[in-house]
Amino acid sequence: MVQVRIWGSLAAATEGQTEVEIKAGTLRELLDGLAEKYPGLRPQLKRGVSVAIDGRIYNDSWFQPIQPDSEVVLLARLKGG
Amino acid sequence: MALDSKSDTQTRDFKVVGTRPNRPDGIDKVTGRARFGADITAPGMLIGRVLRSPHAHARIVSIDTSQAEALAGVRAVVTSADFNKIEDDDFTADILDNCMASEKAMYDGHAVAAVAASSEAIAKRALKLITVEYEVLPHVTDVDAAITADAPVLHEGRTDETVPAGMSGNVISRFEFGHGDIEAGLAAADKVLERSYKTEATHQGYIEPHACMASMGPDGQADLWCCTQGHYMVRNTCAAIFGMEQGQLRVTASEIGGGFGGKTTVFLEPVALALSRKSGRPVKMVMSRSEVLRATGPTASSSVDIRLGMTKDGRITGARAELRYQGGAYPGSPVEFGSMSAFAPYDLEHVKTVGWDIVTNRPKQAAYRAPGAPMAAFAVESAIDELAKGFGLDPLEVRLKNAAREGTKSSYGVTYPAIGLEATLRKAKDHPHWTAPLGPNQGRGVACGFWFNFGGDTCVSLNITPDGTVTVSEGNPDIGGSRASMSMMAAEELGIPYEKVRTIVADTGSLGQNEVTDGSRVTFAVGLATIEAARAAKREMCRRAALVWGIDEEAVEWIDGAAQPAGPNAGDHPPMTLAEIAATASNTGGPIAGHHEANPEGAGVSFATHMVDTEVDPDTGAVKILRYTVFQDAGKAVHPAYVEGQFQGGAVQGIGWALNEEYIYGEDGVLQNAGFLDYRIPVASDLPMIDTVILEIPNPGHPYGVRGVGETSIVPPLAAIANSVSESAGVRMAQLPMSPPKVLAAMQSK
Amino acid sequence: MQYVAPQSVEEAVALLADQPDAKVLAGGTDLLVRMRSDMADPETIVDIKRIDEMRQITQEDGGWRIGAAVSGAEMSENAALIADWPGVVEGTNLIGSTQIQGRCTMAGNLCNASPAADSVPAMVAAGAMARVVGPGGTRDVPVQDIPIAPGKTSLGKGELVASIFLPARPARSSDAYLRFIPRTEMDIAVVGCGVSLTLDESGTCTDARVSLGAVAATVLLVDEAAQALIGTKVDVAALEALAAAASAAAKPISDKRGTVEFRVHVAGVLARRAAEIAKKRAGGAS
Amino acid sequence: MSQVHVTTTINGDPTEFLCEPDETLLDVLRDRLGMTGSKEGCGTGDCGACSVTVNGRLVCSCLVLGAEAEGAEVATIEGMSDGETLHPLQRKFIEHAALQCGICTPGLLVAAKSLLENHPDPTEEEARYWLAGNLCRCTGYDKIIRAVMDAAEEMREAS
Repeated sequence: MVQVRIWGSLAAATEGQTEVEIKAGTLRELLDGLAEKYPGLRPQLKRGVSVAIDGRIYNDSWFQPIQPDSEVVLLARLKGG
Repeated sequence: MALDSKSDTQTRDFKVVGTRPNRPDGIDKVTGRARFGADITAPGMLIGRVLRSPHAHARIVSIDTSQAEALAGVRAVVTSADFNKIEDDDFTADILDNCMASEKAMYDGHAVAAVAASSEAIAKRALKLITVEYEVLPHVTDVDAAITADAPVLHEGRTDETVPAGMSGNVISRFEFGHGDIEAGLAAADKVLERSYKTEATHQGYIEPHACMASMGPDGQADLWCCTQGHYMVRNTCAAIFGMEQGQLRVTASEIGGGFGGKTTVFLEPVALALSRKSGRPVKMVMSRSEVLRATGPTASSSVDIRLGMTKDGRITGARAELRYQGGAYPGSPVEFGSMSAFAPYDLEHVKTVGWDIVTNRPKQAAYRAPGAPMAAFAVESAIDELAKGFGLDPLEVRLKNAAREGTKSSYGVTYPAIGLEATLRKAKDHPHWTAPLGPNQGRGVACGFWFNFGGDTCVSLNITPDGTVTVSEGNPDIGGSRASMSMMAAEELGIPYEKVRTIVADTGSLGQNEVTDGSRVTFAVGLATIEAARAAKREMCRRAALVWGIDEEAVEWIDGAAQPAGPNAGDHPPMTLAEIAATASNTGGPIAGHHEANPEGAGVSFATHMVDTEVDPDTGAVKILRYTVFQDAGKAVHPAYVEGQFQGGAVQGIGWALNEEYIYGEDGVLQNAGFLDYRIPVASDLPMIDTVILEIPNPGHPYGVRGVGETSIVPPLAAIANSVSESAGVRMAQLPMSPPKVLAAMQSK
Repeated sequence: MQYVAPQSVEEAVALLADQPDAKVLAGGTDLLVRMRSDMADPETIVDIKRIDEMRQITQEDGGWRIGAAVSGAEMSENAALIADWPGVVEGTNLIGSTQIQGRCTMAGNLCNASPAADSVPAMVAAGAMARVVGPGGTRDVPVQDIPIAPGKTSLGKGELVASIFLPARPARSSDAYLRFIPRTEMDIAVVGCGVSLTLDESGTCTDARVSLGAVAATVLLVDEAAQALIGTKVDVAALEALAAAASAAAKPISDKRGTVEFRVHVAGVLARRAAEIAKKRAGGAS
Repeated sequence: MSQVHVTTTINGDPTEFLCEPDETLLDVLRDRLGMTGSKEGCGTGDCGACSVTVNGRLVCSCLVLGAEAEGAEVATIEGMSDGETLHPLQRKFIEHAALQCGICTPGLLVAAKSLLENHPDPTEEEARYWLAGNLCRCTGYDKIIRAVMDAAEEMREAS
């Protein structure tokens, strides 16, 4: 199981929690797990998110491994200027 | 540039990386031979021009193009009828609608039709023959006015699920970040500052207007030349708009005359392709400066409310920001990045940011260097400064006391790895600038800034020529000198002189998908791919040497530009240099290359502290920049001159944003300053030299420790200058730009 | 459209008279900008730069006659002219960039009739005369009578300005021009002020003219401001009175470059500063 | 609208062309003579990217009519180097990394050459005010001014 931090305005879709638990060993399993457990997140997941794993930003790498004790934070999809 | 902390891969002593060689594309650029967007031509080429709405908000009832089509020399006229409707892809549908209005003209300057003719003069005359019947609607251009109950609503049904019910239809999204209990945090403070800050929309201000040339055949195959920050993005976006296969559209990036995020989308390209297909001829389109300002992505204007609590000894106990950004007529202002980055430099127990994305009748925003962050930092860094000085504390000490470090949980939720903020603050404190004497009407200001980095799709192909020179093909347009950095990293990895490598930017037919040149990612991500491509070539060259020596591949290693036996039992074969291996390549298996395709992740963040002295003329309110110093963490400066260039360029864009640049709309919703006369970017005589101090706290996610530096430098200047003016003019300016009339009025009412 | 480049003043006058919609091209730094933005679409362009007489800077009756085709850059290279009329030359040299200075002319700046024209306040303060030639012959007109409204002049059909005359200077006279712009270069004046004055041996101001730009529909000649100087040693009190008179005369609008309050206040500030420079140049005690 | 026939000299080469009466010298250089070194950044004389010299005088070619070039001496960026030998300013701009995107570089080089012909030993402030009409958005002008001062010194020593 992995602890995932959800940003404040999405908490409405996770019964008000900003920390949720998802069974996942990779980034893909995490995203699919979130969509499965919290359908309210799907519009934002479709719009795109970035995921910080132990302080480093991942945008797309499905098979990026996630350790059970990793710090996992959901972020708005990063784009630059 | 000593490395400030050690880790295995970054302790090597670099031979090429860190030096200042001349860039490979320099000669063309100083002789006028370099080919930018508007320099491209083709036989039989037509000229395209766009007809733009004079109204800020109007329904397009009808467009009569018959007279224009009848004019001799006109070969094609297009309107939104010439594009197919895009279903369930709001992102692309908005881009197309912005390139060519469908039901409504959403802002002054919005494209409503376009013609292609055999000459510029005929095209201009044809535009005057197109009659558009508009039903003018009420408009709104101010971010706070746009969300009042009686404000005209631009779109139906675009508000997303994050927005509470009952709000104006112009409110598109709501973001919230942070942790802890704000009210408890603020209660623990000795003083709570509540203040609102406003900034006007500004433009990236690149000197090269948008330009492209399209050539589309009846068989659906097409070629496109354009100045862009990402020709693969242009290919994919145009393919989606035309419903064509991406492989059928080849896009070649010309040299780009500046972008800063403003050329990370398309404005002309789909229109040029449509005109080319309809006329059967190549069509060239070049924007005028007023079209660039009226109709291509400025960044958002902002309205930010801050509540900040601080103890007498300078500890921030609670921090709250409410950010309202308007990003023009379509969803997508960078308010989420403003909300995430606002308090990012600080270690806060109780922090909360709420961001609102709002639409108004203004041109569709595009990213502008660390999009969303400068406006947020202007509010936060001004508030911290005001509170610190209210307690009589040293503004640098207060920032050091609250600075985020390794292990700090950031305001956007991520726990930081090794970061360089504290190092920049200490470097600033020890720098002679901090203690230099000041005269009358002079003041010194400091501010911190931060920006993210990310990887993104990247492809590099590295080829060894028969004579042993190296060509590197990458897919990211080079704005600030990245071709030099790629050649340096390739030379470093291969152990050969920099002059032996030539790097070019290849078209979309030559490499796999590449992310846009933005997000300060190129030196990081493309550099990583270049290094991996060089390593692949080294492995192949070692294999060839092993074949020649009849020994096992594993027994060969690459040292100082040559393959050599890995140890005594591998035989005492003399080293084979790259040139020798290249000369016999066709005998040992064929041409030698290395390539690397990846979506490199693990980019680091880059922090900065800026310090600026200003002098104010008490009689006129004019603010003069006396001295400016940038302290920023680059992880590893591959080419120090171009790292300094990013620091200086970002700081000066910040100076323009702080003092003079703004979009000025009249009551009629028409842009009043669509030109470089009254959209005032800094000129050479406005500025002192911009001093730079590069810090190198390595990013563990890159073999050489590289961090992206391109964007952070625009984040601190707005606040640093405002904090300096609070000393030199004795007034706290909470609105940008700090134009002389505003500063004078503030001083007079002091 | 047609482009013609007459070789003589008479030829230019004839062309302007019988062409229905003709415009004079001197430096072109205003005309070409207006043509590009479709704010001007003349049928005929009459380029006066091939008329030798209009390219001369000559001394006349102790003063200076400056041809209508003389560029700001050429004026900045004439040391004797600068010695006599530093304010007029610096006013013209503040128009745009070095590149603009290579083209723009005082007569063009005058006839473009912008209230914020940089060379006009200094010319008005100098008491300059515009030599107008046309079908009806030649007449000399005070420069302040040429512009009558933004973009409109008092010139009749077929008339053009052939040269500007700067009068002779009595001893201990000088002038200065200052403008306020938000940047340090390249902007249109938010406020402009030209001051010309003469001192007697004791340092008392015997004659003065003060002119303001960008604070009304045309450049203003402000008599009350001049009266505040005449008869004084141009001391602090006189300078304060000058500033007050200048601010009182200013009738500006608020626009994208400045507010009413700002322009009124800064008109006084520039008048005082320009007068101090003119006084010092005229040999007065600083 | 009949076209104007113009005989002129560009970078020392006798040149003839036809152009519209209202066509600018910049458009003639770029679209008729294939000399795309001069750039259009604004078309209104506010950015300097189209700087050339006409009869030795630094001007914006977007504010000069092609017809006005009759009998004139026009010098553009394409004429600044001497065969394969770069002008000292061109060399110093590369050495000092005084350009990033490079769109403003041709105009700045022509303007800086004109500066040094008129003021061989300019102060930093004189250089900044002379070049104030050449907008650059990438560099913040620091390295440009350093390159110009360095080239000025080298040219003074050589002369």
